[in-house]
Amino acid sequence: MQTLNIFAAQWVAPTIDYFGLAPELVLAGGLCLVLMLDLFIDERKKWMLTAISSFTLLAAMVPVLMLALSETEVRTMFDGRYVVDNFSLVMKAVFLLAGYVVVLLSSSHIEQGEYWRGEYWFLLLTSLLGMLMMASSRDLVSIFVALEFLSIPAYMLAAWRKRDPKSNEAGVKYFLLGVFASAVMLYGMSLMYGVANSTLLTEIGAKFTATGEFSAVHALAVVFVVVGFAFKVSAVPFHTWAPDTYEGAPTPVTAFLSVASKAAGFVALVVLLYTAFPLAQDIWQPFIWVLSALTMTIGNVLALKQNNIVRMIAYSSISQGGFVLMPLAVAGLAGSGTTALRSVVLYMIVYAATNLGVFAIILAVSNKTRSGEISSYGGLFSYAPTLGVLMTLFLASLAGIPPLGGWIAKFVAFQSLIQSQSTWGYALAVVGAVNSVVAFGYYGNVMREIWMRPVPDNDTTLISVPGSLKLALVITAGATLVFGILPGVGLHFADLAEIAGAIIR
Amino acid sequence: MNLLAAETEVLAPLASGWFLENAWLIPVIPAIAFALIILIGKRLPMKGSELGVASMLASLVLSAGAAYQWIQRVNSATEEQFVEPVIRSWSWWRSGGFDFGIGQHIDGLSVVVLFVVAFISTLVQIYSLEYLRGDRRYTHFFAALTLFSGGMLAMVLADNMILFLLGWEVMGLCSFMLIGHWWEEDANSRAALKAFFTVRTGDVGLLVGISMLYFAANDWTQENLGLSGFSIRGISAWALSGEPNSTVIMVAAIALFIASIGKSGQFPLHTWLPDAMAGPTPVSSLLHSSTMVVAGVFLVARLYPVFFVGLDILGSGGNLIMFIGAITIVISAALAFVQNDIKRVLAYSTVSQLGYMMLGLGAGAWLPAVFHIFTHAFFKACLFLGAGSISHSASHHSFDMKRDMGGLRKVMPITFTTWIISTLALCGVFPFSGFFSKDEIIDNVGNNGYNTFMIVGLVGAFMTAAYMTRATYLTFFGEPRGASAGHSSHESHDDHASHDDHSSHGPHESGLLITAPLMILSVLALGSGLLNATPFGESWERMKLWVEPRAVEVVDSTYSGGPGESLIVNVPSAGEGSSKSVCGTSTPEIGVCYAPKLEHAKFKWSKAMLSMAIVFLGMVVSWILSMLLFTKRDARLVGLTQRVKILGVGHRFLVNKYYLDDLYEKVIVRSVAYPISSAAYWFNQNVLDGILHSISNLTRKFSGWVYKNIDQRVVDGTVNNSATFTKSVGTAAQPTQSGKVSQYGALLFSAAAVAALVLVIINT
Amino acid sequence: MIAQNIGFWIIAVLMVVSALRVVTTNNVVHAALWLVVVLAGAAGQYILLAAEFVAITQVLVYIGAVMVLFLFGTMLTRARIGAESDLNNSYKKLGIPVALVMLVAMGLALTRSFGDEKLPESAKVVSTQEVSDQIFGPYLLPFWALSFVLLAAVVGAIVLARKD
Amino acid sequence: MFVNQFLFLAAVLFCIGVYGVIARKNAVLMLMSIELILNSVNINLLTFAMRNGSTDGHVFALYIIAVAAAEVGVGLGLVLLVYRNKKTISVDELSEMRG
Amino acid sequence: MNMLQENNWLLSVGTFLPLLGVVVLLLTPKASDQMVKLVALVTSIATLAVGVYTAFKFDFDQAEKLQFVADANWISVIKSSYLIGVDGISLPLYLLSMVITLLVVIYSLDHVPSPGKPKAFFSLLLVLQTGMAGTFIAQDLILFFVFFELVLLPMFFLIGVWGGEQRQYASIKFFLYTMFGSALMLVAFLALFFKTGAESFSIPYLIENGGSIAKNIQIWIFAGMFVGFAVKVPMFPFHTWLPDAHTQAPTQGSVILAAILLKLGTYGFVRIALPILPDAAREWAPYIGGLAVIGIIYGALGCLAQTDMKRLIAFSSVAHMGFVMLGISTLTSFGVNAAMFGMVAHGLITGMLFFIAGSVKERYHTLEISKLGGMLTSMPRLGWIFGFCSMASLGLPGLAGFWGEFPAILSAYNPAEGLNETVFRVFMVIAALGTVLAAAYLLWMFQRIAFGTAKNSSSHDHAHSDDLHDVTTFEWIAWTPMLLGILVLGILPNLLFSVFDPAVKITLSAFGG
Repeated sequence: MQTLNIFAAQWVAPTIDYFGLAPELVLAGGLCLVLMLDLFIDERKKWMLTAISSFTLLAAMVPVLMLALSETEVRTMFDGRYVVDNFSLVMKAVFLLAGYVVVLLSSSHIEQGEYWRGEYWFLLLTSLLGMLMMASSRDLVSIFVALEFLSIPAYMLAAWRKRDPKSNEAGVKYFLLGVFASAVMLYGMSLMYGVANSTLLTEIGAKFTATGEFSAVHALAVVFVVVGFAFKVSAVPFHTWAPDTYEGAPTPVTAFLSVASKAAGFVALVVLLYTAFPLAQDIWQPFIWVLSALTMTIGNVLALKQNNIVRMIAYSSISQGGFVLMPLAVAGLAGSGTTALRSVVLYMIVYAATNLGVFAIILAVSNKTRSGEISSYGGLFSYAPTLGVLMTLFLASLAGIPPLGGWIAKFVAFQSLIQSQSTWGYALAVVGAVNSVVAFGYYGNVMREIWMRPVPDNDTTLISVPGSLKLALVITAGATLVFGILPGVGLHFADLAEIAGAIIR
Repeated sequence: MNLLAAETEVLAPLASGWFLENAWLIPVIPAIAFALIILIGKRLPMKGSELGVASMLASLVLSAGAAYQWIQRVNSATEEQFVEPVIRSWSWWRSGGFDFGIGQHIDGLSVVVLFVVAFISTLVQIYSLEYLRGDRRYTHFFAALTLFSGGMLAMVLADNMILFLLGWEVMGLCSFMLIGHWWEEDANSRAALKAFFTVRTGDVGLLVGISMLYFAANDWTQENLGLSGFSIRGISAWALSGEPNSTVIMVAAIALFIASIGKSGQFPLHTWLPDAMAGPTPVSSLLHSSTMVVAGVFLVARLYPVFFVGLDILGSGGNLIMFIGAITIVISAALAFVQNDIKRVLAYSTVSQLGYMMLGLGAGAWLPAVFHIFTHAFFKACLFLGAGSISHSASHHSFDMKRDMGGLRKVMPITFTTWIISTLALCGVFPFSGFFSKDEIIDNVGNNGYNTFMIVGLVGAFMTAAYMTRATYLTFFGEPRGASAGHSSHESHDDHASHDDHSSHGPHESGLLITAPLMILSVLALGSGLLNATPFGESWERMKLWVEPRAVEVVDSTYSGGPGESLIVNVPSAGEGSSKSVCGTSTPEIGVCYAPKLEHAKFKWSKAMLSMAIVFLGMVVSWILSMLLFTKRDARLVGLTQRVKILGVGHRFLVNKYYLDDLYEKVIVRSVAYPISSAAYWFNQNVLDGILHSISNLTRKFSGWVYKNIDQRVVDGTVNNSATFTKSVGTAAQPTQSGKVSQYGALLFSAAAVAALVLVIINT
Repeated sequence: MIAQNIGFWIIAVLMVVSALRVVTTNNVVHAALWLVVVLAGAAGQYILLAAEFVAITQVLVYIGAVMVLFLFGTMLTRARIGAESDLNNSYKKLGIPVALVMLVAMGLALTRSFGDEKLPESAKVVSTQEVSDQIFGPYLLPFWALSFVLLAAVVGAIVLARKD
Repeated sequence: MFVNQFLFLAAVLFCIGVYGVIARKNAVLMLMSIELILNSVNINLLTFAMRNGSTDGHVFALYIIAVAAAEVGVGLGLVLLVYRNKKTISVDELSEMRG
Repeated sequence: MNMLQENNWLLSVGTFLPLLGVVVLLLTPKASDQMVKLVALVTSIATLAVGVYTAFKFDFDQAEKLQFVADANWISVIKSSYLIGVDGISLPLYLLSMVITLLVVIYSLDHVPSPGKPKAFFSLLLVLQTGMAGTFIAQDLILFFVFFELVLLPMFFLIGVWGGEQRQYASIKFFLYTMFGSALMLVAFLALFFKTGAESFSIPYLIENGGSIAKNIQIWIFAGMFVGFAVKVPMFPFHTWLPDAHTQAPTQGSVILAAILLKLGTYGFVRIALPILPDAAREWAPYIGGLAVIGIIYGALGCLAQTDMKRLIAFSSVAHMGFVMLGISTLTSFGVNAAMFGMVAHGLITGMLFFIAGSVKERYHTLEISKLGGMLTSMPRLGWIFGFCSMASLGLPGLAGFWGEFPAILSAYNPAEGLNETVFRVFMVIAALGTVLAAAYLLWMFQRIAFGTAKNSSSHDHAHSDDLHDVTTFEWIAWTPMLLGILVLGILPNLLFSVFDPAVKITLSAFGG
């Protein structure tokens, strides 16, 4: 098909399974609607855009569910360049729900600044559409385009508070480093295309298998491609943008970046590792091992030093990324593939719920304190016990303390590491174990502020939490608890997530 | 329970009886009484003391009954027949195949000590009714006293080492409470702490010893006797079976002996005893006569086979027990010389007498040693109670002989008489009880071939006579001084202020509640020796008949059944060859041996006369010296006219006389007697006690050091440093997060480049 | 082939020199012009590689549109038309080793993998039709996606760049 | 023609671009350096397309060009934004957040 | 291992009832303190009632079998199930946790520590109770781990919010330490899971199959568990969180910490580490024993150096848990029985001592030993209770402490087959010396605090003469059961031993009894 067909003059229209594309189509329709309506509706009615955005996201969930329930397990389009399998459906659901929560988080926030609301929703939905595309892309070109699709709106959203130099800085840094990373990744992809003579992941996988031995170019290609996504998941040392961007960007955008964007990076990474070069494990396993260990450690030790809550959460999410990467470091070993995938997916699900919850609290609290300092959380428990307890729950979940969601995610990650029964796996597990302790250092520090420190300036005016934030809190807290107490729920979805055509198991 | 009963009946049925079978009630009654006193004592008309006295009386009755029935039992046996102890045991708890029993082991030894303990305790409690009347912790006192006796009784009839340990420790606890009874004063609480702690140090030996014996003996005892390795009976039989590894049993015996040393205040752990005099006098009396300190001796007597084999008793050249005993006799007797506190004199005397018991046990004179426990209890209790009586009624709670006593023989006739009787008994004057026991010990030590130790014993006897004479003289003769003379200017020793009314009355005889026990005890001090009056022939040696275990038990080889399954044990070297079996020459081929066969010295009047002479010499010398020293010195204090009256000579002469006195005191006494005693005392206070204190100080300092440097700096420091380290890693990593995009880019590209280079090189 | 080779080497040298000037010149406008040379050179190379449609697109999009954007950017940010001294930062020294390491890594990999492999002698020029068949066949979805990307970029860039 | 002569040209361009983005602090110049990198990628892709005899490389290269245009647009938008707030386009000045 | 499944709802009810109480508590209005206290009290009483009923239904003749076993689907994907049950080892500890919680709640009715917030305080206590009880009934490693960790947060807050001056440092330290241990423990659990064929996390299953793991791997897995449990015990040198946590914790926290939380570690050794990894246990035993006796001596030395009453008691825990670990390290059922008994005894005694320390603090406003004194004159009852507990703590026969201590020492003389006897005998002697030191520090403390005359003059700044009241009613109610327990278990140790013994025997069957 892909070989040069000199006499194939006849163009045949590709068959498109529109049902399979339905979530993307709904979302695309929604975002066009938002963009259009923004032009025509009155300033006072702009709240409708919020409603439409959230409705669009929920509406897009419907086809996702239908596809999940439909009998066709795997839908393949464009010669396998676009695949709707269970993995992509689970991830799409995660993106959509995370997007929905982000909309909830944003809705009250963007009322306050001079936000370009219509464009904000438009870009948010566009980025989400890119993520949906990423979940199904099984081709270098699609992946590249999807990556830019989800990134370019995000670059701009990061800079969305136009008057705030910090926000500008966040956007520029994110943009420049994002471009650097995608340039490196592209170089890698070009080499990959060169050696495999195809952009289709499954064929690349087959070629990488066929040659058996790997030449230096294979190594270079794999490393460069992984670097591109390591940037996206903010793995050390490609993480440098993350703290600055997270701190500077508007808080809901930060929530979006730290959850959805990161998840998208992992989706692509996993897909590439599992279908494109699974057998190049000797190349990427050590690389990811080092990345994972560095990410956890550096993320943690730097988080310990932070005074700003968002920046701390940024480092925290870097280190969490290290935990997600952990099982991938042994994913290529026999028998570890499935559990590693399960672990990554579960971790993303749980992490999304928990981290969004944290941001919901941050938004609620900053409504009152107007400060990002951790010390502004002093005595939160005494005047806003519910927020205090919920924040404690979220932080404890991030720290991996049972019976909250985070623990099962960490547990499964450790499980797949140890399942490999390899020295590297054990070693990384120990590194992870130590890091999970260090992590409590900063999570505990916030808890300490909330519970044990006095209220700064004795300002105990109550915090009014907007309804949308309340809803977001209910969703995230409920998910965090359910995933922890009944881990089977999360694991069920994670287990469903099987990548069609994945070579490693 | 009575494993061998079935088989022994074949020989002759031994008499038993209710009191023997239910002897376990004896400690249980005081224990219950203790609980009752604690719970409801304060609400009773006599503040709970009646419960204590009643329980002790009940125990006494039971003990007496048991003793009576034991005698019957012994009489029902044939001459050579082993008198089966009355053992009853119940399973207390089980764990991991270990069966911890609880039960009674009644044999001659227990019966004697039970009776003594119950008897003395009863008298002491009666005495305390008066002595502590009005004390603010009257009820607590009786509770503790009762539990104390209960503990001792439990220990005495314990059938296994765990129960034994329990009684032992309960006593330790009660001694802490009793010695520290007036804990408001720092010295008292310190003394209590010291007593408990010193004894507890020795207890390590007990723990270790019990553990070792258990594991060494358990297999053997389970297999052959169906008893646990804690069982005293089992351990005894095992020790004599020839089975034990000689090192194990030696180490175990030494370990146990360390416990004895601590408990019985033997050298070098005796320093707690004099300090323990801080407690109320009845406590001292009980502590030093029949309980607590006797426990150590009792331990040795109880597990005699273990010590016999482990320390090679009867071996040539002496053994650890004898050495310790002998050293203790001399050292503590010497210390008794330089004490001014009457109770301290008695305390050192007790230590010294315990040394005799140890010496006897170590030298194979088991029966005389046990007998000495018996007699010593009476006269020493009497002496202590006498001292208490003096302080209570005459010296305004002072025990200082030099300052507050003197010439009391007239005002306190009963106390004086009983004191004299007991003193004579203590000194071992014929026909007082001490003679029959102490002399027996010395005699047997010599008889068993330890002539050096016999001489030590005699020296001890001389010293005993001497210091007791000194004490007697100071207390009852001469002129009244200080409080006894009616002066009450000095500070009261025991500040239980409710007694202050006595001071107005001056010295007087104590009330009946105090004197009655004294009298009873003095009668026994006089007469109890007759129970084993060797000089009068075999038929007088009742104690030997009743108490001394017969060496061997004959086992019918046809016996089978019972949990022990096989009781057929080959006793090694039984009567074969020239080597002397521990079970004696008449050991049959098959059997279990529970006690070593011991020889008894033939009584010889010549030897007795020799020791008597020594005792008298000691008394006389001491008397003269005391007269010269204390009366004269004292006269100087009273005033000129009085001196003239007494001596009827001129002033200059008197002055010269004083020179002589000084000469006497300074040159003769101080250069001869004092240096030795003082040196001993100095050694005692500075070296032994000093070691003890410095050990405790050192431990404290060391622990402080460990805490500061090891725990806080190293161990905790590691923890805190790891936190600091983590943070400093963060600090080190922070520059990478400079905020400069170019630097971020450089990092990104360089990381990619390095990773690529490494992996490219590796993968080609 | 020789002619092509000569062409390649001339263009290649030109491109490398121009690229070096892009990253070293002290004048922003000069840099943009040097970049034009590089981009044009690249277009030439594409032709050598039988990719005429890409080459044309390169000229149209890059030299035509992107360069204009750059120049506008330069103007709008009121950069001096002339030499500036502070275009480089303190990490300049870091750049050389990083670039060299990267070059070594790439060079090693390329040498080892492709060695002296030659391009096919008789490569047919890829026609625009073939490219468009591919774009509207299997690569249709990314094409749609690109339209959203461009739309988003336009909308976002306008919002960000406009004064308000 | 050797495959490597094109690939090496691309590699050199790539590295020059890398040097450029590290050494430059003017945002516009950084963007230009990025274009160098992207062009090197395109050379690579087309080289391989010729070597492998496929057209996928061409498509890929076209998409890259399109995306690059979008990126430059966004990038210049951001540069203008920064310039408006800070009156400079030196990215070194953008280091308010660090550590 | 066969299991009895009747009444399998009992344990779940007993464990999760407190959580129901928490829910009710959360719904009660914040202002009504009385209501909050009532709910907490009722919940803990009801929990204990369920516990007592469980004990009543427990078949003591088959104490070696798991009873009331419930096995429900939980995380089937990772083959972990909700498998719970009790046997002779866990039942007493399970009940102990309920009793202690109830007593603590009773005590707290009158003593909610500063800064108040009874609602949060009681909620945390009840959550803690669920975690503790759950740990003892869990028969699945993952479930065990979840419960094991569940106690962390409540305790963290109890210390951190209601604690003393250094509470924040102490609470973080406590948390980090424990987490460090449990993280490694989790790794060990997972390794165990895979090395036994990745079939199940159920403890009975692992006991059957764990022995077949190669020895050198066992040793590593054991190492992970060792760190996890040893931190909790705490064993030297992982003990330094303990003095800080205890000193800073509120009375209730200290009591629960001493009485139950420390037992989670030792329980883990007995329940999990030893039976599943017998070969590794044999290799590790001498080191555990060595650390245990170091702990005994070291704890005692630490005590002697203290000037703070509570800190002293805390260090004494290190020493006492040393005895427990010594018993465990012998790998004999006798030693482990002793250890189990020691756990319960230490729980009661040290718990009581912490109660007393709390009351002392409340009355004197200081715990500096040098500033205390004459407690027996000012508060005779409290003083005597203190004396009683000190005596029990130093291992006086006839009181509960002795039966944990002495058999542990005894067992060290004859460790299980394959262990070096000489080494353990040396341990025995050292441990025996430890009893002397125990006597030294406890009596020294008692002497300085209880004896002598009251030193009122030393702390004029607090007009606390009114505070020096004797034991209050709430204190009596809370303390009497513990005091009785100390006494009764001292006199009738078989009450516990008969329950432990069969289960321990089964557990240690891999070591030949």
